[in-house]
Amino acid sequence: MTSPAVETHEHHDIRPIRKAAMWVFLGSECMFFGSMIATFLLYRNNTADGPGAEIFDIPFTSASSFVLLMSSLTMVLAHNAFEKRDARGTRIWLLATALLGTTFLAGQIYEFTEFVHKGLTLSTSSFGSSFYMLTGFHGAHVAIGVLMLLAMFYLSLDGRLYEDRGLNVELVGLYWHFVDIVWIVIFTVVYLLQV
Amino acid sequence: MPLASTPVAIAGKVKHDQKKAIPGVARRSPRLVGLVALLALVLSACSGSGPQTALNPEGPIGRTIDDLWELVFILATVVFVIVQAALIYAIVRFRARKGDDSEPVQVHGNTRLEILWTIIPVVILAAIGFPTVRGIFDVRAIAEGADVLQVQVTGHQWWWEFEYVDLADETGRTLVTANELYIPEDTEVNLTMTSADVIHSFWVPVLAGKRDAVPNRVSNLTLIADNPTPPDAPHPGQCAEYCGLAHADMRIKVHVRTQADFDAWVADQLTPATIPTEGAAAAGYEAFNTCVACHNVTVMGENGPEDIGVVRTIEVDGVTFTSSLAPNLTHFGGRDTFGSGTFENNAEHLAQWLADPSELKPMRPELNDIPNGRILGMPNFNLSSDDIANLIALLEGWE
Amino acid sequence: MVLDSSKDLAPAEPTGIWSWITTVDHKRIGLLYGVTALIAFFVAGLEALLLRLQLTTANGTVLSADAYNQLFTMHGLTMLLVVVMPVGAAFMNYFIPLHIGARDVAFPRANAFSYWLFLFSTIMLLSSFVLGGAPDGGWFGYAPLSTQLDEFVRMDYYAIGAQLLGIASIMASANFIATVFTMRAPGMNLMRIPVFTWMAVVVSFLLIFSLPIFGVGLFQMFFDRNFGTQFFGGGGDPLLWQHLFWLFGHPEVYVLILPAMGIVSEVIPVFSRKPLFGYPFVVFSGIAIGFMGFGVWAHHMYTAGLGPVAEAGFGVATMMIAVPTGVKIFNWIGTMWGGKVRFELPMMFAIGFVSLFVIGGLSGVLHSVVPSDYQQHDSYFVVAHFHYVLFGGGVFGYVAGAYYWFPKWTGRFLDQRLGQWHFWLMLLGFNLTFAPMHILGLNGMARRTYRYPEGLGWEFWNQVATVGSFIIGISFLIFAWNLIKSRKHGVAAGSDPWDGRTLEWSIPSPPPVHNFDEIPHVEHVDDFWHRKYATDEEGRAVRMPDVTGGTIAPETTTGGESEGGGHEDDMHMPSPSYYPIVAAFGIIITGYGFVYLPGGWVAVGVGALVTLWGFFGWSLEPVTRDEHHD
Amino acid sequence: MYWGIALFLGVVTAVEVAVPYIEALDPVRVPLLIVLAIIKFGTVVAFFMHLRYDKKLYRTLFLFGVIGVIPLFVVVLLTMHAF
Ligand code: HEA
Ligand code: HEA
Ligand code: HEC
Ligand code: CUA
Ligand SMILES: [Cu+2]
Repeated sequence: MTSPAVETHEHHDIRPIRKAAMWVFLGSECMFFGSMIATFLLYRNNTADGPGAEIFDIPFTSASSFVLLMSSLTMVLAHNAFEKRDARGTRIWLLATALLGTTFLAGQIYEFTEFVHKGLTLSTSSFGSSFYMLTGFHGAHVAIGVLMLLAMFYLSLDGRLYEDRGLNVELVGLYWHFVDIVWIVIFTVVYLLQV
Repeated sequence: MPLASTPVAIAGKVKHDQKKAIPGVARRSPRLVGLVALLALVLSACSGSGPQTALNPEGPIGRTIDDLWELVFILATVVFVIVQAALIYAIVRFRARKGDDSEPVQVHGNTRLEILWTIIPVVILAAIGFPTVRGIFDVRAIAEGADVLQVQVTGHQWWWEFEYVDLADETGRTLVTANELYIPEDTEVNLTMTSADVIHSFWVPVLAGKRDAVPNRVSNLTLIADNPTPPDAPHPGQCAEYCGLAHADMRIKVHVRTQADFDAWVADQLTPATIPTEGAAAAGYEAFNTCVACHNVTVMGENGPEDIGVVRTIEVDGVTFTSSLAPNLTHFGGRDTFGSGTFENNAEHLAQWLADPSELKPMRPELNDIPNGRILGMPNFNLSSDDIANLIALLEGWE
Repeated sequence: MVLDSSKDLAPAEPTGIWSWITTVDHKRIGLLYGVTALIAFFVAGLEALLLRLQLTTANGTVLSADAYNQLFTMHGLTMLLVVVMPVGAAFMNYFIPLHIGARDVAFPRANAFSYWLFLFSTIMLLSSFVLGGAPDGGWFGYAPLSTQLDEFVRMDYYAIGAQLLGIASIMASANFIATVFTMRAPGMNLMRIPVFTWMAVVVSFLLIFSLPIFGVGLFQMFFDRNFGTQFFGGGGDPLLWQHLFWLFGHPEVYVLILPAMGIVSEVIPVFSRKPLFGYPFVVFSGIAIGFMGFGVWAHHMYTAGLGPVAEAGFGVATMMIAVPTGVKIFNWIGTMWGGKVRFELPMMFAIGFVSLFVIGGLSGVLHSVVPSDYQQHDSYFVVAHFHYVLFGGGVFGYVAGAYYWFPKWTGRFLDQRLGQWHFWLMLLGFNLTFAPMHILGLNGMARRTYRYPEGLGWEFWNQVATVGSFIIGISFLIFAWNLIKSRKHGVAAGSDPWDGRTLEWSIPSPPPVHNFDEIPHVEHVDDFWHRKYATDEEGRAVRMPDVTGGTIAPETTTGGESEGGGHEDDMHMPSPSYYPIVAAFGIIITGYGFVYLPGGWVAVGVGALVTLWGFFGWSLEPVTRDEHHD
Repeated sequence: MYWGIALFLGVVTAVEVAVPYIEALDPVRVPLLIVLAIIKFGTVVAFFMHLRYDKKLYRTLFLFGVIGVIPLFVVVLLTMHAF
């Protein structure tokens, strides 16, 4: 299975192909989150006499939004270090990003338990259903992102990060930033605009 | 390995030999394509028939729609004929003929033509678009005013409930009936609709287009009928939105009456049923105890009219709808059909119905949840044949 | 290059079942899609025949209401999501790389994964017939009917099955987009791509952007059924589902037809011996259809209560789709005009497509006239409309593609005589079946009704339709026999049997694993034709002298607008992998688990582990022995 | 540079959070918050995701989704009388 042509030819850059696919995927995700945000907007006042937007704790959510926002910084720093072939930097910033992401998730879990205590569950009202679905799916995206970051971190331990693989730091980065910008929208639309 | 066995062709070296390669090339022209299609369309144009047709309207609303339809249908037929003619002409005139080996001129396109055949359809569509928009506002206008007969409609799996909200007896009980709608001729009728469970759609083609009855929503449909219908031939209709098991058996009958006949019918409907005191019907009234778990009947009690059975309402968008668990049976004997217009109302059918309702009409009574108002059909009560006979006597007596 | 050297250069084609399971070759995956879809077509067709039997007489008793409702739902669902869409995917998989001069799609293993997920989802959907009942809420699953009977798993099968099919399609579409935008051969700029591949791109975009919306709707349906949420029931609004569904459902119908239009745009020029009339207009009208297709979803909801303003807006927008569609029709006729039309089988089906699709399109315009649609909606007139576009258009188009490209797949022709029988019976049967439905619909017959009473004047046309449907059935039996027989015993076709125009005809039939011995350098639309023909002063095609091999000189630079130069000169094909099928299998276990909640949580867990294993192995496995893109 | 951008984003977030508490801003609260969100969104996309410097193809692919989704759901919500 060898070809005489290969040895003489440098392997060409295939990263653009993957990046194109990732951007297409993110475009698709816009529709996904857009649908859920629209659902939330439709039902924002449909609380069936249960709790509504007044139970939001803006200062708390602002803090966790800030955490997620900063994880975008650490992510871009990780990518930067990766491009510069700075293995240590990559490792540190990857881990930092995963940590910030986990902090955000912890905040979300705390928030959800608070709300359930205050009587807002998935089945309380259309408002509850659409709130939990939207923020829940976002949380799931963050969780998957954390997993991928940890996988990157694992690969970086023995320097395999630079081998050509389906997933790489840049793609994970794009995904991570996307999850962040979705939260920017959610934070404004779901929290700030409703109180 | 396929590679070795297949002839490998390098571009530019390909043998131009498809004539040899294909045995028995057909030269028949597919003129039939056009012909069959044409026939189909012509047939569909001139066959407005049957009592449930949309092409023979019996009222002004149906007519507005039909006029529009005819206009557009003619335009579409013209487009159809032109396009098919061009297609047939092209394949006949420009078919490859035997013995002619010349190649055609390699035309790549023509911008002027492109513009032309973009603009012409736009013009045609504009000609369709304006009357369409006007038609929407005409047909959708909600009938208003004192002369309008107001009927509230609740769709149920799988029957219709009608409440004439402005027609009440002296005790304030409104006229409630099921499945057979009576309206006076030449009168605007405003149906205000919702659904108790899933989406249904009210459709009586000769009178008007359809309109969905959606849970949690209120919708309106205007009906106007030209002429009274013969007693045995009401306008048939059909629930047009798929609503589960017995969607097909969720039919509608609209009886149109002269104003006088209609008033008589109303007066009749507003009289409570009498409680039978002797004979089979009286025995049937005993057995009827089971039935009032869902059905309700207005009977003449000692102190005037009283309701037996459950009377429920639901409120949607500020409108209160009667939403019974099962059809009101007060004047059941006076109905031509039952089971939502599916079965002729006679003793034989009724006996079958009472013996096993789901055998006649597919339903899912095993999933009923009466306290929560979820009814998916009438259960089989394993009634004895005596009970059945008695109940029939009772029900048919309530005319 | 000498003829035989390609044999030494090329990676060998492996054989045996295992090689099919682990294949990442876009051509094999294309064939797998095709065969699977064909089998599914027979299943869905058989379901349709049962429906027809039931409707032959008034008050038919062949099927129970329950059976009928499952059958029409599964018929519609299967035909759309498991037959026509995958048939499109089959052609796309096989021909996108060949059309743009690439060795494979961008992500061969993801491609295999898409197929396996599709296959398993199909099996899952069909298995519902014996595992608690098939979906019975109609193919558009209107809530709250679809969320109502949570005692049954039927609509859970719908929610999960469609979701998984959607995921498979999204992945495949992203793959195709990346392929076309980054892997074109040098010189293959966007305005030289064959129309079929263009339409594949449009379709991929439609799917990428519409499926996630459907996905959200399906999740909501699933949650309403299983976790007590109130998206459509309770205090929710049933119309939300309709919006989410048709935001997907309408683009979906163009997903079904555009590849067929692409095929027809390939076939008609070849058999008219002229280039496609107005190539850029055909391409742009396809793109326009794609865009406009996103703006008309509510024309399925005219009777649901949107309000007159919205109805008017959507009515007018819907009509306007006739404009770009008409442009295509006229350009096809323009292509035949002045040509030398040869009535080979692919061409006959293509002409059938044009003729029948116009009928279906015009009845679509009749629907867009909103007040008329108040009558036609949910009647057999709609059933007639969409079978004319889906069968008269779609199926005729795809069958044309099958006759056209069968020689490329197998190196052999489909049998002429059988093909003739197939065509004429199908044409006859088709019109007998579906033309009467226009009449039935206008005369008030509602769709999805398992029985109808006597006295409404519907028996005769229903009988005609039933007879017609069996004629279609026979025609497809002939087709199936033809496929089986000709695969091994058909007349040998050579590499370029039709005197084709596009690159796939420049390589052997069937193509070698690596497609192109050397990546071609493209200079024209219909590049291959231009290597064979010049034009004389009158503009007539003139066959060039035999040896003109120079035009396919190997080339290392990237093409005009080609991004990133995604083609390579080496012939390293990605190595086979079984991780895609493992991952897909894990997902399907999870899927079954979700259907059978709460007991199914165990399966969800197990499936998730298997999936993780699949993905993990996938991402750790080197793409080829010595690196290759995945 | 990345730190600077992050600082900017942090400041914008602080403003956002403050807006609902400033009564004087009530009349313009909704548009203001939306504009601020768009600024943040755009900044992350342009700089952290490098879309500003990367291939035009990516921009096109992504913008289809971001821009496309808005009119679709505005129409949906309008027909459902959500505003
Ligand atoms: C391949 C699939 C396909 C295609 C291509 C189309 C194409 C079109 N469809 Fe169809 N449609 C369906 C599949 C498809 N449809 C399905 C499956 C349903 C039912 C779903 C369900 O309820 O289950 C449906 C239902 C449906 C409805 C809803 C009906 C109802 O339920 O009430 C409407 C309403 O407007 C509609 C309209 C149109 C229009 C205007 C086109 C246009 O794109 C057609 C354009 C083409 C032409 C017009 C012909 C060629 C043009 C010319 C020759 C130019 C000159 C023409 C003029 C000037 C008019 N379709
Ligand atoms: C591409 C899509 C497609 C295709 C090709 C078809 C093909 C056919 N459809 Fe279609 N149909 C739909 C898509 C499609 N359908 C959709 C979306 C619906 C709506 C569903 C819903 O309401 O939810 C629908 C609904 C629908 C109905 C309405 C049901 C109802 O509303 O109550 C009917 C009724 O006649 C019907 C009939 C047929 C027939 C007879 C064929 C035939 O053309 C089929 C021909 C194929 C075969 C016959 C199989 C091949 C041969 C064999 C299996 C061998 C055996 C043969 C013999 C013994 C003779 N279909
Ligand atoms: C659990 C509820 C329930 C009970 C109890 C019940 N029914 Fe019914 N019945 C229904 C429902 C629901 C329908 C409407 C069925 C349909 O047409 O879809 C119906 C319909 C009928 C009809 C036809 C009405 C019409 O106009 O179409 C008759 C008659 C009838 N029931 C008689 C009876 C009798 C007699 C009994 C008692 C022995 C009884 N029912 C008990 C639920 C019930
Ligand atoms: Cu009620 Cu269909
Ligand atoms: Cu549509």
